[in-house]
Amino acid sequence: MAIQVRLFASLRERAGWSERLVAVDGLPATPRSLWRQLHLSDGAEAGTGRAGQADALPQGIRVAINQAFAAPDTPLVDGDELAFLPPISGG
Amino acid sequence: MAIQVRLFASLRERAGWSERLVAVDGLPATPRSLWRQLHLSDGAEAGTGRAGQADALPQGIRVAINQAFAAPDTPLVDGDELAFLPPISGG
Amino acid sequence: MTTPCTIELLAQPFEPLQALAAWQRQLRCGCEGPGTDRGDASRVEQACLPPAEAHFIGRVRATTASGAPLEALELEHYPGMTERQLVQLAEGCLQRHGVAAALVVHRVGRILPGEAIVLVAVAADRRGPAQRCGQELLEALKHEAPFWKREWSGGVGGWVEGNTAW
Amino acid sequence: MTTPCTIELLAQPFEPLQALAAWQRQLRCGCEGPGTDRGDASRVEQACLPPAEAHFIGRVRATTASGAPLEALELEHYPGMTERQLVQLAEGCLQRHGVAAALVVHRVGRILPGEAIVLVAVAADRRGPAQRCGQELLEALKHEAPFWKREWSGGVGGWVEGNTAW
Repeated sequence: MAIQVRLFASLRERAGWSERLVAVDGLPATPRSLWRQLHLSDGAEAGTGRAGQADALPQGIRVAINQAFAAPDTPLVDGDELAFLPPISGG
Repeated sequence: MAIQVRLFASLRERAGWSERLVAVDGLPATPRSLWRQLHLSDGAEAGTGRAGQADALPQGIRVAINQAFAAPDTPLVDGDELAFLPPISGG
Repeated sequence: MTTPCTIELLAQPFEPLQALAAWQRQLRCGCEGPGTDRGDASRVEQACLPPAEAHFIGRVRATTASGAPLEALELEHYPGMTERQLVQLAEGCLQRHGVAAALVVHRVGRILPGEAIVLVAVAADRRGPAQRCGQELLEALKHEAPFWKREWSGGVGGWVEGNTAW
Repeated sequence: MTTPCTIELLAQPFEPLQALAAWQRQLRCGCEGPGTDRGDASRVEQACLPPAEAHFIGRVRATTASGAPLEALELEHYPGMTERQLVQLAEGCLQRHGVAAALVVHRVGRILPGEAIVLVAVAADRRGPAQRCGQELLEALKHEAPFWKREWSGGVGGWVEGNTAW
């Protein structure tokens, strides 16, 4: 199945891309598994030094599926738009 | 000594006057004693039926001396402007 | 420099957004130093408005407290003391919350349903103090500034004792 | 009838008092019934504005969080989700507080010091719900609507993580 992945703000800049169509083979795919698969922790300052935590979804990062907040372990389905959101600072 | 007494809103209407220069003989004069002297409880619905309370300054009434809130037992001096204020309803 | 507290008692209807615009112009004026560059003036003025502004507008309801159609509200005050109290309440509130400026506009006399009766505005460096000071100042003037409301309905006037709950 | 929640994301500077005036016109329009008497129209419109209105305006500071001079703020958002979230937050807030109408105007893109970045307005039957709903909605959008601020200072941009304290 194919998932449209979007990154914003500091996450987008760190990864060097903002939007990507990702093909997923193994099931079940979740935001957490895609974060690992895409190595989105690479370049992050925190957590990279500790074994086993290098690819964990960091605490401050929130997930949206089809433009609504969702839990990191929500099963994804084909065609979903998945976004990883760094800490919000509006208003 | 002479005290300028002012009444507002429902108090003014009940008494039938808004401003009066009152000569005070006995000392010490206070807002409480002037309230009695001027029979300002006359016509009030509450408290009039009970002996000894007929001339007491009712709870909701506030006192201003020279346009600043003051306690009902503040000694008055010649030339003071004394006002009795019914419950406030602004804004 | 502008005074941090602006108090206005008005016997005529006023438009709250126009009063706010005039107040903002006044706040901006206080910031213009002699060294202001001509070409950059509008930007300097803009930057001088504090980062947080909280407003409240109160308007006269169409009905009395008991639900009858309201013809008009009559607002009595104590000329001199009312202004003095409003200044004291505003200055105390500003100091307690560390706020930059406050505006209070209050109607007196006869006021029709839908007309604005009170406007409170506070400008501050942060949103919390602006909002808290605005609320506190509104409650303070409702309970501590000598104003008395009379509701006119069916040709009969009745004094309002006390305020509606927050 | 007008929608109770009005949400606007703007890529250009806006004047908060003009936005409030437009919103008030919209609120008044919702009240004009077909039976409105021509001669009495202006008074009917006036009476239709709710008795209590609370506003908040936030403007861009002249300095960064660390105190350096700010050149500009850059505001990124998630087109589609941000609007959707703002509508949900506003509608939830309106229902919880039993409030008549709400307006949220929020800038996106590049914003200069002194420019308005956010406007929240609430119209209600009473002052308490208007003020409480306005505060709650402002906090909600600061923490629950996908916006990200980047401060530009000395030609360098730094992402702001989290909000200032209330």
